[in-house]
Amino acid sequence: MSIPWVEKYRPKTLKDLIDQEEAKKKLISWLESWSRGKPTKKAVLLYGPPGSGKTAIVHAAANDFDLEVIEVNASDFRTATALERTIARTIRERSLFGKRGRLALLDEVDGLSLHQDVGAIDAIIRIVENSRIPIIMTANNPWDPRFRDLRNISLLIEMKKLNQRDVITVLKRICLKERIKVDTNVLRIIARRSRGDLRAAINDLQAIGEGRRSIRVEDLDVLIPRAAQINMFEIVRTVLTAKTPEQAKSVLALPSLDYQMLFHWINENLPYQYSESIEALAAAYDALSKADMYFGRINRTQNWSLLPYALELMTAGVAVVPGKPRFRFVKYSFPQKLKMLSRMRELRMVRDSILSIIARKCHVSRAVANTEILPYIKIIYKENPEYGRKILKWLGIDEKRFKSLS
Amino acid sequence: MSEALWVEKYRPKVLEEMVNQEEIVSRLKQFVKAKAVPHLLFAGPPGTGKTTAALALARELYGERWRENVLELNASDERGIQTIRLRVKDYARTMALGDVPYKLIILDEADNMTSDAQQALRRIMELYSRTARFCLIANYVSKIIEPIQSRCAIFRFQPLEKDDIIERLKFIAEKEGVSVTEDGLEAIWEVSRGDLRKAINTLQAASALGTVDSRAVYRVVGRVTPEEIREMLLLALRGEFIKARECLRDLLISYGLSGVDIIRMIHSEIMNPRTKLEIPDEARVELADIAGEINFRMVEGADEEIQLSAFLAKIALLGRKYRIG
Amino acid sequence: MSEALWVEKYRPKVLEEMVNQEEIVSRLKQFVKAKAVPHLLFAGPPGTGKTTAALALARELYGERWRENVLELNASDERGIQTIRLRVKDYARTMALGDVPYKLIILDEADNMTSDAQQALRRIMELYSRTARFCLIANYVSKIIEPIQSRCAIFRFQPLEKDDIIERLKFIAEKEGVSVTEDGLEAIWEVSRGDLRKAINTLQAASALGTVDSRAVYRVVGRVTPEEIREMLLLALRGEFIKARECLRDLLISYGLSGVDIIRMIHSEIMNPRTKLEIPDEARVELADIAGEINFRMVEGADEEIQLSAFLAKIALLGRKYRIG
Amino acid sequence: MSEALWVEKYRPKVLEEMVNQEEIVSRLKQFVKAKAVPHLLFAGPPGTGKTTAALALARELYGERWRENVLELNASDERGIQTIRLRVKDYARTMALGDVPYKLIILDEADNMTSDAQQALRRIMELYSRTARFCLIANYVSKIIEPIQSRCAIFRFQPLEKDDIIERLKFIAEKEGVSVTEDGLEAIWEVSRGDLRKAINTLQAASALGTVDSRAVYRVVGRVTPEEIREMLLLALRGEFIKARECLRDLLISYGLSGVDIIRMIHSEIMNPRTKLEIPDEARVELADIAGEINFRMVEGADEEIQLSAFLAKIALLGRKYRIG
Amino acid sequence: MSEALWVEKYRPKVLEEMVNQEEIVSRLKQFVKAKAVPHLLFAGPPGTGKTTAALALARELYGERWRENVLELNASDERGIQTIRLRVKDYARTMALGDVPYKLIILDEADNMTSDAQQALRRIMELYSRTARFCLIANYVSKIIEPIQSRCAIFRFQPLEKDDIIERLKFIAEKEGVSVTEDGLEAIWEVSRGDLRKAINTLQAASALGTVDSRAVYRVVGRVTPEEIREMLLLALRGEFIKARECLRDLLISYGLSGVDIIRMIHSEIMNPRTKLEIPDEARVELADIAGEINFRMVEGADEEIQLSAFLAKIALLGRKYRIG
Repeated sequence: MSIPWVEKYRPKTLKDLIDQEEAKKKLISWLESWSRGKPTKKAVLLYGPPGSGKTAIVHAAANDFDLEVIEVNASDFRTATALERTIARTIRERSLFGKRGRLALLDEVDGLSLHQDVGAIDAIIRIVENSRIPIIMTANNPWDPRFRDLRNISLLIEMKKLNQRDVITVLKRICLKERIKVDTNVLRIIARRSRGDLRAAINDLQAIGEGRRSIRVEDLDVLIPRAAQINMFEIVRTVLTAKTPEQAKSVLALPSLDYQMLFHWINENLPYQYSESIEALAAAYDALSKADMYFGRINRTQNWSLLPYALELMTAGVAVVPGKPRFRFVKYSFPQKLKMLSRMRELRMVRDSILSIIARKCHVSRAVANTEILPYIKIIYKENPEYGRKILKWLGIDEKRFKSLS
Repeated sequence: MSEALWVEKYRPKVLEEMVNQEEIVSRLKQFVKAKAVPHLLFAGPPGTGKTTAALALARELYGERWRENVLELNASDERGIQTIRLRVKDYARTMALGDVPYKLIILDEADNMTSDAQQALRRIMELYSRTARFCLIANYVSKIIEPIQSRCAIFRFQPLEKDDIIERLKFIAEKEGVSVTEDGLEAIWEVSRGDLRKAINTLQAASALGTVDSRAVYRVVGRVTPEEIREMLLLALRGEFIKARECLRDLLISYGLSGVDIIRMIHSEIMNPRTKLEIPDEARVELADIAGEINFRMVEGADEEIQLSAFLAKIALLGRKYRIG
Repeated sequence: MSEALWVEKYRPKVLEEMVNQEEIVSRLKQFVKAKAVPHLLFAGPPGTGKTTAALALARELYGERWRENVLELNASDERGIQTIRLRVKDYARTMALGDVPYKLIILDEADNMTSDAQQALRRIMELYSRTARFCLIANYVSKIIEPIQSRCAIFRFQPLEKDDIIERLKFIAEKEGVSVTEDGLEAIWEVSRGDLRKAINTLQAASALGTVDSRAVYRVVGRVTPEEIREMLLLALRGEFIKARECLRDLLISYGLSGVDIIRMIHSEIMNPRTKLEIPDEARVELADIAGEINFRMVEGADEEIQLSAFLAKIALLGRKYRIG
Repeated sequence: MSEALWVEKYRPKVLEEMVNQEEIVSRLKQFVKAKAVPHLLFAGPPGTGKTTAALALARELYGERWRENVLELNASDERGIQTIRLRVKDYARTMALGDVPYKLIILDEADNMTSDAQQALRRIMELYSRTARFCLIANYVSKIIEPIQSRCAIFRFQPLEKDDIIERLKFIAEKEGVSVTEDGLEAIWEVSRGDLRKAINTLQAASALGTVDSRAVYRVVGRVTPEEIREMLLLALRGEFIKARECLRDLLISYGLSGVDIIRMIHSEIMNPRTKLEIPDEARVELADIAGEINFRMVEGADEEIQLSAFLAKIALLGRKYRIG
Repeated sequence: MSEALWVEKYRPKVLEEMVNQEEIVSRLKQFVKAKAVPHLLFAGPPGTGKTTAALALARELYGERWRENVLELNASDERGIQTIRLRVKDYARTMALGDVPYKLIILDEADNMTSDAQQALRRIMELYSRTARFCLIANYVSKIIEPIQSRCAIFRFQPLEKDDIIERLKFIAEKEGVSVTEDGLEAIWEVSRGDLRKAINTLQAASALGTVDSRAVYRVVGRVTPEEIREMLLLALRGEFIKARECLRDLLISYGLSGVDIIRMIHSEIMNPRTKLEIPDEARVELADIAGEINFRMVEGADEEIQLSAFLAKIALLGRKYRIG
């Protein structure tokens, strides 16, 4: 009676789990490879945004395969010794409950604490190497450099953000069971605000639906949309086309505005809106550049009293410039930089690994390797690929990785 | 006048009494009625009743036994990852007493918890959802990690309206036998904006000086009145530099302000759209940059006197550039 | 002349004797009379009598037994709140001796505590509120967190007036048999402003050189006389850059000043409304701006020689712009 | 042509073989002979043999077992002094193998450490002085704090003479069966000056194109700097800001260049007498001036892309002023 | 020539021998005579004899047993005040040996201590005032907190005069059998100014190269000759920007100088009243201004090459303005 709906309606089997077909398929075939005794990788790293169903899929699959789940999560101490005591012992023991087998769930590895969970990653790698049972790890963001070794020993399975339609489907199902009359409009708003986070959507539904027989759109007003669900396109337009400092600054009052995100958006779109006046563009960029100096100073000194100045410069400072072009409608775009974040990370990883090899071999730092040695190797490879290949071989650099650099 | 802190003395004990958060109150009452409380995140500016609401909810939910079923942790308690993994987890794990099958764990100022500690909280909220509910209180949602946001219903606490605050102040003043003038109430509103706690604290502090009028209010909060700031700014903008400097010196001394304080006040006065300074918008934006620069220098340890003079000097130069005065 | 430090020797023992803080004194005496002292926060610039007032209050409150009932802590002494917690705990545990039912804990330089430590302090204040009263001493109220402010009666100490300081100095000089000239007193006022402690210390130090005249005063505080500063400024303004540089170098070397010191002196000469430096106000404004910039650069660790040259260079450019000399 | 990078293949293995640093070599050999090596500081411009000398010294000191007794660290790659401390601690804990009673720790780019980190380093040096000797490598002695300098024997490496470099290049070319013309050698000298590493790298890259003549050399040099740098400059000068920014992003992302790298390359593009950039000298000068300002802001700021975009916008203004494109 | 460091070898052993600090010497001798030494604060620029005076005082005070009764600490060495506290405690606990009832603790570079540490030091001084006297050594009095200043007898050490320094150098050179030319002595004076330690060190280093002439002096201090600096400046002023930059690169590379070094030299060339740099005074002024700006940027961590180019660019703009060359 008092179980939260997210628990109450948690999928019991993979069949109940909405969408995520690809993840299901991969997970099933990996678990089946265990039953054949020959898994290619002993661990799965299941990743995806919050509320995409990572933990749910594991429990549902365990249910389907009749496996007992041994779980360690961020609320447990996860130092090397603690892990050794808990998980490492059980992966070698037989099941107590007469089930067919066990599955270890290392939940929330992105919650490993740098200070408290000392040596955890190395311990996990040892555990995976010695394990005789399947191990699944979950994380929101697997691209953190400290997970590099974990990635290498794991099969990566991505849980996608759910689309709005799927979220609405689930919400409708719940309303039916809870006997709540609800307008599809309400569900659509909840689904949109959840940005693919099903758990958040269900929580919102319960928050306004609990004890009610019907829900209206106004009932949603008590809830705060989760971070950054504001329409950035509108916000940027407000800033860039503002006529007074107040108009430009008004966006700062929005609840849960992610100002760092806004900074990227303004940087991205400023040149489009101001393209007609170089003078205005230069002045606006000057303001952005000053704002950035404050951000840098805040980072270094941790003195947050400087934040208001940065925020003002990046809004009012950008909006109120001499020679500002007259308003015209310009199509804005999502910040390239954020879009390319994962590609940048991959590239950087490849580059770093190559530079580390050169740095070690040639006794220089990675930075020097990048500007003083790598360019020559590139020229040689381009002009004389055969010779270039030999040098790469001598260095011990994989040619395919090298080529992906540019 | 009683000795106790008025904010505590007049804190509403039941949801009904809360000042002007009807929507939220009605939602919370339904939870109480159904005895079904989801994980909650109360978000909004200081002094909008978040903690009050959490405590009132607890009282209505558990009645007499509320103390036994509620764990309150606030910023001054240790709330690192250790505490979450040991104390909070242990508490959440054990059975509740009475007819509500779960306990309530209130984490005040949750946005000040380290992200490590927040991480440790995630799975506890799910695994022990039968025996415990969490109520997190935060000023900024964005400082709560996403996975926790996703596990909560997030309630928005709005800053209180002027009328509501003034009405409450009048109520308290009467109870305490304090005389308050109209401009005193105005001034309290001005310095506290939608923050009821600050408003009440200010009232209490100012009442120690006698009748609460605007002078008393600005005095106790150590804040220069907008007029004084404007006067000094105008002197500087008009190039009456030495006079502006003397004026600033007086303000610093008589209000006991530090250099950074005064810079911050001047800055907010400049950017305040209701301020009556007649200067072009571009100049105002430049002033913000100047204030930031000087503030930074002071933070880095530069000499306050010299930097404040430089600040006024820069303002004077601006005045010259835009031909003000 | 006695050997002891005069600031200690002539520190008022009772509230009545305090120099020119009548309002504060009268409020404090009421507390003493009622034997009801709330937590106190004494705020104001250095040398305005805050510590003196705290000690005098203690003496009047406890009489003979004051030493046994007062704990003096210095926030910048005791590293961290842990020590404070322990010492206060130990101290507040035992009962007060005599007829006042609580002890007095004087916490100097409280605004040097981190806000975390202040949060902890606030808990301590609550915990021991039955058996102890706190008297916090700070330069700036604004650096004390709000929850503490609202628990304290706040007293703002103003810098002393010129007449009061000079009168006190004359009194001490007479007692000590020191001869002081009028311009010596002027000079002490000039270098100490409203800071009585500094004024007395300067008097004592200068008296070691014989008669206290302005030369002796500037000598002991290691300060260049205004004339010398003016001369150098004028050279620079007239474009005699290299000469001004040599002049500056001499000042630095013969007075053993640091670059920041000299900037400070130049600044106070520029800002002095009674200065004999005859330059237009516009130029004065720009000078102040420049001084701020150079002061900041030095604080950041830039080379002093180069920066001082740059300072003089900017002054020379200014002189050219305003056609001075 | 061999498969190895020639800089490594022809790196001298013993001190004797080093190119033209006789004085340094003879002093180092004395240390080896006495098996008494003090802490060392090798300073000098890039490509003058500092690292080579350190490695050769290690080989001569420890013979066969040199690898086991030497720890190579690069200050710019290690994450802070803590990591360095840990690695040194781990390493210096065990006894040296062989007949030399201490190990050798080579710390490259030591002048990239902050002075705080250097203070910590100095402590580490003292702590392990029994079991380890440090060989610090730096470009500038003056960026090493004095207490470290005074604990080290300092060796200053001079840039190599033209003849030495050319002789070495000829030797390598012959060994590798590469044909080189006189003007090719001249050109390599011209672009590398006293930097032997750069000279050898250029030789090897040019030889990949066939005969090494001046054309081949300049072709290589032109391509060490990515084409996008020139393109970006021209686009910006023509006012095509958005396209210029595309180029910039490519440089930051695909080339993995840091902001300072990019400014440095822009710089050498502006300064290069042979550049294909057709802009008046005045514009060149102004560009260099702006580059200095932006570089400063980059250091103060947080986001290199923003600062470089601001740079491009300023360049666009400049382009308009000089009517370029 | 002996192997020992000449600064040590020729350090005066008794107060009498000190070079040109008569007034100080006579005051110190009085203390010795009365065996009544107060706490001391020796302040002044480097190389003016502060440490020498402290040691000589110790010798005269304790005679043979001076080593047992003196503790020498270096404030910037010892990690924090804790170490100082411990060492002083250990040391001051035991009784002084001989007929002086207290020990002497010499604390070098006391002005490098944070003000917190100085506060703690002050307590230590009070705590052990019976059994120990402190002699603090500092460059600037103003960086010592007031409470310490007021507990000490302050001695200000002046930089030595040219004649005194040259006389001392001649004396040492003769004793060591070193030949020195007149322009060599001039050059040593030029690079050391009133700093005797630096002067002697330079003499010793230069003597290793043979006869000490100006070339040898500039060589050992790693300083470019004024001619080279002038040449580069003139190229830039004439607008030959690219050539000036080449010239600069040579200086950086062949002398192994850092950017800050170069700026410092340019600065001293600009400021030298006897320079042969023939440019109008107005230009000189602006150069000094620019040098300040660039020096600051470098201190903040900006890239040296880029900043030096920006410097030259600004000089070129200046040259155009004043139509030089």
